[in-house]
Amino acid sequence: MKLIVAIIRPDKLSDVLRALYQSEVRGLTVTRVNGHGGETEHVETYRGTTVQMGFSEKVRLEIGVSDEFVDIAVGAILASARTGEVGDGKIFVVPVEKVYRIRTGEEDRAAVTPLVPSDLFGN
Amino acid sequence: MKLIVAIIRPDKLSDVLRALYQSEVRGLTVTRVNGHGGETEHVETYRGTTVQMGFSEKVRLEIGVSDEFVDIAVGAILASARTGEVGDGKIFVVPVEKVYRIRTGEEDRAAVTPLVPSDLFGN
Amino acid sequence: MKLIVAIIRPDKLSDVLRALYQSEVRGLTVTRVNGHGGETEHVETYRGTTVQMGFSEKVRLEIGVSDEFVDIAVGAILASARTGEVGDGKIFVVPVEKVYRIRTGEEDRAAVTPLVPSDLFGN
Amino acid sequence: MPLPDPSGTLSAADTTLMLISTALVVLMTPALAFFYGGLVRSKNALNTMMMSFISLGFVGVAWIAIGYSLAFAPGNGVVGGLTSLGLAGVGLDVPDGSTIPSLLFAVFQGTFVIITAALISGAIVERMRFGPYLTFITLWSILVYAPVAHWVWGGGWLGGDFAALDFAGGTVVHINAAAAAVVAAIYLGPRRDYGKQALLPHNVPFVLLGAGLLWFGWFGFNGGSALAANESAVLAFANTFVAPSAALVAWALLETLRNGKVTAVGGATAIVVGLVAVTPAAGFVSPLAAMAIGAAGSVASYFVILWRARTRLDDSLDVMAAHGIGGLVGAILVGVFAQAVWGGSSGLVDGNPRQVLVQLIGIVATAGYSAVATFILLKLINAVSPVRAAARAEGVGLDVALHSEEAYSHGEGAILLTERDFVPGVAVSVSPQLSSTGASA
Amino acid sequence: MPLPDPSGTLSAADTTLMLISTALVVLMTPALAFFYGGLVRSKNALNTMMMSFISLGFVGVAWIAIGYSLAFAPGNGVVGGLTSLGLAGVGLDVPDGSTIPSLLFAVFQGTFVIITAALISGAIVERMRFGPYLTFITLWSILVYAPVAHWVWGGGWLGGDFAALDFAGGTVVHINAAAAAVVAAIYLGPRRDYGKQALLPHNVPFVLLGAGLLWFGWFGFNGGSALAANESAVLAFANTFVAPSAALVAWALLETLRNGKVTAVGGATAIVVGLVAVTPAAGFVSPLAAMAIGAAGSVASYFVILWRARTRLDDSLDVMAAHGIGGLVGAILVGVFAQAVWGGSSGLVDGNPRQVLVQLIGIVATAGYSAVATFILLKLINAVSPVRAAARAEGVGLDVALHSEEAYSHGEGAILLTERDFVPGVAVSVSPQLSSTGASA
Amino acid sequence: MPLPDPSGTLSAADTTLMLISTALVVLMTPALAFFYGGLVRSKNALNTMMMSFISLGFVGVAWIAIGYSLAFAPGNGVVGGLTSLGLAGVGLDVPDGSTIPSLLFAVFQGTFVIITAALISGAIVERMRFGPYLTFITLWSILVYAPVAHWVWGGGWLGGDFAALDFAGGTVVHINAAAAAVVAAIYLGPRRDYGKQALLPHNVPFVLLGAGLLWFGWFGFNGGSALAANESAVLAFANTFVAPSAALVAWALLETLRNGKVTAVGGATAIVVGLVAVTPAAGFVSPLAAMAIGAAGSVASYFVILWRARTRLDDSLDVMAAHGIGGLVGAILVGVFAQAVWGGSSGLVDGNPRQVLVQLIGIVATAGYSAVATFILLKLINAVSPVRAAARAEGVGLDVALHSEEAYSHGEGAILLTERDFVPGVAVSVSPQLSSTGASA
Ligand SMILES: Nc1ncnc2c1ncn2[C@@H]1O[C@H](COP(=O)(O)OP(=O)(O)O)[C@@H](O)[C@H]1O
Ligand SMILES: Nc1ncnc2c1ncn2[C@@H]1O[C@H](COP(=O)(O)OP(=O)(O)O)[C@@H](O)[C@H]1O
Ligand SMILES: Nc1ncnc2c1ncn2[C@@H]1O[C@H](COP(=O)(O)OP(=O)(O)O)[C@@H](O)[C@H]1O
Repeated sequence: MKLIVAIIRPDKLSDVLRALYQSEVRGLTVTRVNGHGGETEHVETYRGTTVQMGFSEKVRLEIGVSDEFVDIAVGAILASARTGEVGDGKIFVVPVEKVYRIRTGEEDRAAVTPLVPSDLFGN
Repeated sequence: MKLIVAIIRPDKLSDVLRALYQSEVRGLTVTRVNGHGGETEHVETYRGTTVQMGFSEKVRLEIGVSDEFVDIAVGAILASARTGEVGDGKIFVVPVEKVYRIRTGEEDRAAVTPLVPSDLFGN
Repeated sequence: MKLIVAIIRPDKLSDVLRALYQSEVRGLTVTRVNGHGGETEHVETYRGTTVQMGFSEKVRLEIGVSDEFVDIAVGAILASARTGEVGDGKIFVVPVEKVYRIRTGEEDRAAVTPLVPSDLFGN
Repeated sequence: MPLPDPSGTLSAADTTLMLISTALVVLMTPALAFFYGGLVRSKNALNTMMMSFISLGFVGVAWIAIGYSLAFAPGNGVVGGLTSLGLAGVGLDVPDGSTIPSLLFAVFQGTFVIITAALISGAIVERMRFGPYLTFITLWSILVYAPVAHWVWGGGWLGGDFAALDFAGGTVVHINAAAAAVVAAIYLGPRRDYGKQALLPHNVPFVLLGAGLLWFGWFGFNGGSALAANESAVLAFANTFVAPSAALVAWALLETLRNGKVTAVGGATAIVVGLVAVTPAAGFVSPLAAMAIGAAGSVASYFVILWRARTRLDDSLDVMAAHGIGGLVGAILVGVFAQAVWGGSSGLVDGNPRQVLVQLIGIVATAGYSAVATFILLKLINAVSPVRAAARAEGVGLDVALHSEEAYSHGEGAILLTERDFVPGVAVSVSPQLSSTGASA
Repeated sequence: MPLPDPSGTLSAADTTLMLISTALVVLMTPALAFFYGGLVRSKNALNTMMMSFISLGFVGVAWIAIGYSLAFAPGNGVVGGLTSLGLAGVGLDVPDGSTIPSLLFAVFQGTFVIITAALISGAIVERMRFGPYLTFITLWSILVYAPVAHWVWGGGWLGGDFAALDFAGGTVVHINAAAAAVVAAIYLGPRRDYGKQALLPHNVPFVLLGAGLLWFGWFGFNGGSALAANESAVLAFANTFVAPSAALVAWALLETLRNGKVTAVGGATAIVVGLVAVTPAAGFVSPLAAMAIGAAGSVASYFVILWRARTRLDDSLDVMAAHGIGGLVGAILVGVFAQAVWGGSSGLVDGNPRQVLVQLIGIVATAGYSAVATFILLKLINAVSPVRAAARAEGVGLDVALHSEEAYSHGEGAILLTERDFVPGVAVSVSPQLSSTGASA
Repeated sequence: MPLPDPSGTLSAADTTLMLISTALVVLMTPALAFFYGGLVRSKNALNTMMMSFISLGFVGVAWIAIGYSLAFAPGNGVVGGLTSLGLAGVGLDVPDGSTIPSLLFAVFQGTFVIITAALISGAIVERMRFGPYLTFITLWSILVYAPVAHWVWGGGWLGGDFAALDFAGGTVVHINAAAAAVVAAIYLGPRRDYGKQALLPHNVPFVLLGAGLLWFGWFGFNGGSALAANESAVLAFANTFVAPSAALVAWALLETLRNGKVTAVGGATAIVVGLVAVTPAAGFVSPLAAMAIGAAGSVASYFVILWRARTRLDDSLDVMAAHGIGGLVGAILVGVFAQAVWGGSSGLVDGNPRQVLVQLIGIVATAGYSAVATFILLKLINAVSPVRAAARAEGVGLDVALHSEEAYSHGEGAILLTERDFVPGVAVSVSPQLSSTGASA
């Protein structure tokens, strides 16, 4: 099991979600974050005060996957989040020892394996 | 040392905090996140524009624990965060190589071991 | 490769950024989070309702570094984020299996190695 | 005050005051939307605000269609007649004894019923279905507000010789709304997480904005109730200025004594309570008496709010404590402090203890009728369509569940549906990309 | 209405009404800023708001300097003269036949041109450079608004014997602005992510606040257009109250029928549409007719908005649907419902079908002139300096890109630049710590 | 202006104007709360807003109790008498020579002192304890504002034959408040992170809202200062419209020249500065002169703000630059541009250079007295209870530390305390679950 942590541009989120969906990667969590990297910084002015903004808005994805999905997911993100300009972001692949699905207590693979559609419509 | 990352429902946060407290797990960090999983999506309408909202609000807990507390903490979360409906969330247990308490520089176990109450009242 | 996750006080962020910069650590992602630890809790009152606020505002830093930078970065954070009062926060060092730079597809060390300035000005 | 004989002369100055006052009272309903909307959680902000805004539509139209006639057309002691349905005969003529066109009087009064109906919503936020709410306030404005307005101002039994004093609506507006609010809160039951979770105001600046705009609009509410730019209007304006001032001071001192801290939500509440308390008295009592009334209302409301929060009565935004208790204090104290020299008939301090009794009768009659009628109305509506929102709707928030909107949206993860994608009711199965994710995740 | 002979007598009451009305219309432009500002994404909130606010500066000054003269100084049927440039001769005297000083008339009219110019911005938010926008609305106010105002109100060909009815600006303000808005939206082209991403309102409470304040200010807009505290003003106020009520009801019923849900953005829109529709008719038709006009405008706008959203026409905040269609419905229906007994000349219901034709001519002339002139103006400005923002600016948001500000800022990661650090234009290379990080990261 | 002999006749029109003007000025204090509140960090938003709101309570009550008498009751050249304490003798009679009841005059003036005291807070936000602040502005309103108002308007030495021109309070309100603000900022010292961290406005839309509502309210402030619906009021309204327009244009051009960008915070500031600058001149100068004054104030304030931000003077929201410099420019230029033909006495352009000197004397006397008295007051208050908030309170923010509230709350992690749990002062030790976590974590 791995946790894929990806920092991407907010305006690429839709594209990345679509790419992940097409790669059959299901389930993820996103956070609004601020990133600092090689991006050009901008200056803001509020009356007498001038400040330099060192951060750009980013979105952080966190995706738990079973091992065979790691390369697929990473590939999907790499392909869909790229613009080629500085600031496209990073992907980190972190090892995970255990995963649980809270609803059922299922563990590991079973915890991140998608529901089959019928399960959902049962709800 | 492990880092427990749990994605739960916002309205279960109080219950989870209580359960963790009763399991003597101390110290955690929470983040407001958006999750995408098997939850039913809802449609929003703004004048002529209709959109489908693929995310639900979730809360992300991050809890650094020493190894013997992992099962206790996971158990507490599993028990208290469950509603049985799709969308209850996931728990990831991530290995940690080193932990530091910034205030003292203490490392690892000592860094996540709770203060004794008297320490606090000394402040 | 390691991911350094640090929870610090918001008003220490500027100092920490400066210290990291001086240690030549480049690139990081920050998130606004709420922390619960040994901090004194405060009570809020809204008309008849009295509540106890168990969380304090914190900032979470996430810094991907190559192995030789771990101690440097941790040292910089420890030195610059400390006030000595309860609530200074924690640092977790998490192993990472793989890092990608989305813009170029570069991996691992290359993915977190800073641009040389000329690269930037080329943009 | 039925206004039949069109032989009056228009006073341009009185007309100007009444026109501006009308506009000011219209503003009070959006102001209330912010006062209430800031106090709820963000997931219910729009629903709460719309509970006020929608009154500007449905209750306004109902007033023009029916309510005005029931309140002000000639009738008996209990209710007005049907001769002015659809504002029939209400035009630009100035009735005998008045100085403004009857149409202006009708719309000025229309602004009152709108805010009164909206006030009720504070007791039942975060849990009522919108259609039933809409139906409820519309019917309530016709069946409860109109008759009560008739009793006091339209030639009914409480006005005239009986002479209950209610300058701008302490009884008709505030006690009336508060009685309905309590019944509605009980009938609907508490929010599902009431008493378990902390339900905190999501935007206190909005609460302050609402209080500020309410105060501003209230000058039209009280001042315009003089119906002319005369000494009575001046007194009403002055008292609308000093009473909330005194209420704010009293509240701040109380909070300081008890907690050592003055709160913003408390301050905003104090302003509203001071305004409520002075409403029935505005044109009848001296400024010092108005300050006393404001301060007394403030103290009374303060303790009732504290008490209420410890009960199972989820009068969520304390309509009863603010408008009921504030209105009660004002309606009784106007019977105490009214002085002929300030334009009122004589109250207790002028040697007329009977007036206090008259006031009490007015209060009891209004509150009683409003409570009973509200209960029956809700029961009837509930029989047709449930008034209470489903647990799931309450959980995700009424904005998304009942209005398909969010108050504050970042647009992240929102997938634009084009005409092809969108089949209402089967949303889950149609969106090509992400929604199918949903279906199979 | 050229006002030359200073032999009138000041009416204190009329003057009071007009003073307050002026203040009310001034408030409408900030109100519009919130109505529009809430509807865009937060990264463009300030730019959108400033598109309205800046009109209070540049268009206001242009009106005093030139516009007033072109609109109201004696001229020919097409445009006024230059005798009142810089308000020359416009002072505290009361012109013959009037009851208020000519200066008051001039500033009251000035508040109209400011809001009219600001209305256009709704069609072109989130993508226009600020300098060209500023230039555009300033020139537009002089070259388009002033002549059109002259046609209808300043003694030009549409008023006088021709007698197009436009009480408070259905044609001059709303159709005029909407025609310009459509042309501007087409000329600029859609936002780069229009039709691809969901572009959602970032703050719906602000939209409601804007709608509430607009309604409040509109009482001055319509009521003040009577220019005196008389029956006409009363009717205009009353209709400004009942028409949006009816529009809100109509919209809510439509939404309920079609989606089962009443939306807050819809409700706010309905209020504005009702106000727009009644504007040309306010002082000419009965309250029931005003309600019909409000409801008709609401229904028409509703369907046009639905249709527009499916096209490639990125009239982003639906200026055309709200102000164009609303204004159209009002301008035609005033020709239908105007009645001599309510103060208008006779319309269709009074047996004068010609009036509808007259109205149509007024609409076509205004929309046509405005559209053509807007196109030429934008073309000229674009030749000097591009009107469209760069892709990168659109991406990061116009607030940061064009104003160096953020609407909501946490201050995290903001490095204070002291005088030494700061060399404008070379920002990247100077900040001692973090910015150099930027340079080498 | 002491108003003794009750033989005047009430003018309904004048009364209407003054009533509405009073309501408008009341609105200015909430407006200021938003202007200031948007400019601070969110952790201090409520405290900053409450610094304005609380003035509506304490300063209002102090004015009724004492201030009015010290300002307007017959006295000597320096201060009024004590005959009108508690508004004694101030009722609905119309004094000889006036056309409005003396009570109306008293409350209209009361709205002025409230906003003046609140203005000071802008210099000392984010670091002052609330109790001492409250005490300070209350005493200041009695001991500083009332005498100064007496000097200029109440029959004191600056008015009458000496004839300093101050139409609506350039000196009494703005210079007075700004002098106090500077002294208070110096006395309290800068915020602990001033000059180290970037302290950014947390909600610029609120700043714009505040500016918009301030402009609206200011029509009552300046227009109402004519005390009658006459030519003077018309001129004051017109100038209140054109001066901020010109100020906004001047500021936007300056910003464009210097940075190529027009900012929203700058625009909002320009509006306020234009309003301040025209305040002393509103009823005395031509509209073109008013525009010149607005623009001049704008330019002067712009550069002073730039300069101030580089100093250690933490006049946090630039009260000195906006109100001091704006007021100074206006107070001097009214001495230049006042013309008898526009209703003022003659200024420099009318051949009376002495007037400029008179203006300067008024400015120096007011600023000097205000500065010294403010210093003494703060020193005395500080001796009783420290005026400066603790470092820890400044760190977590004054909203939580001093008011136990948050402006924007999500409710996460908030544990509801029931009566049993809650022992004030020992909070840490009582909550059964989470708080004990706190105690032992
Ligand atoms: N070492 C790092 N650790 C964590 N996040 C990083 C790191 N480096 C970059 N980021 C994140 O990635 C974003 C883009 O990175 P940057 O280095 O500017 O671009 P690029 O990857 O195109 O060279 C940053 O804004 C930041 O959020
Ligand atoms: N693979 C995953 N990686 C990260 N977060 C996930 C993953 N799957 C689900 N989540 C998070 O858990 C939440 C609930 O998951 P979901 O699969 O819908 O429910 P359930 O666990 O009940 O089947 C999601 O909203 C998302 O935040
Ligand atoms: N075990 C933990 N796991 C994750 N975050 C923690 C943990 N313990 C503390 N934190 C974070 O660190 C912050 C400060 O911790 P705390 O224990 O109060 O202070 P100190 O480290 O000074 O003893 C908390 O607010 C929380 O955000």
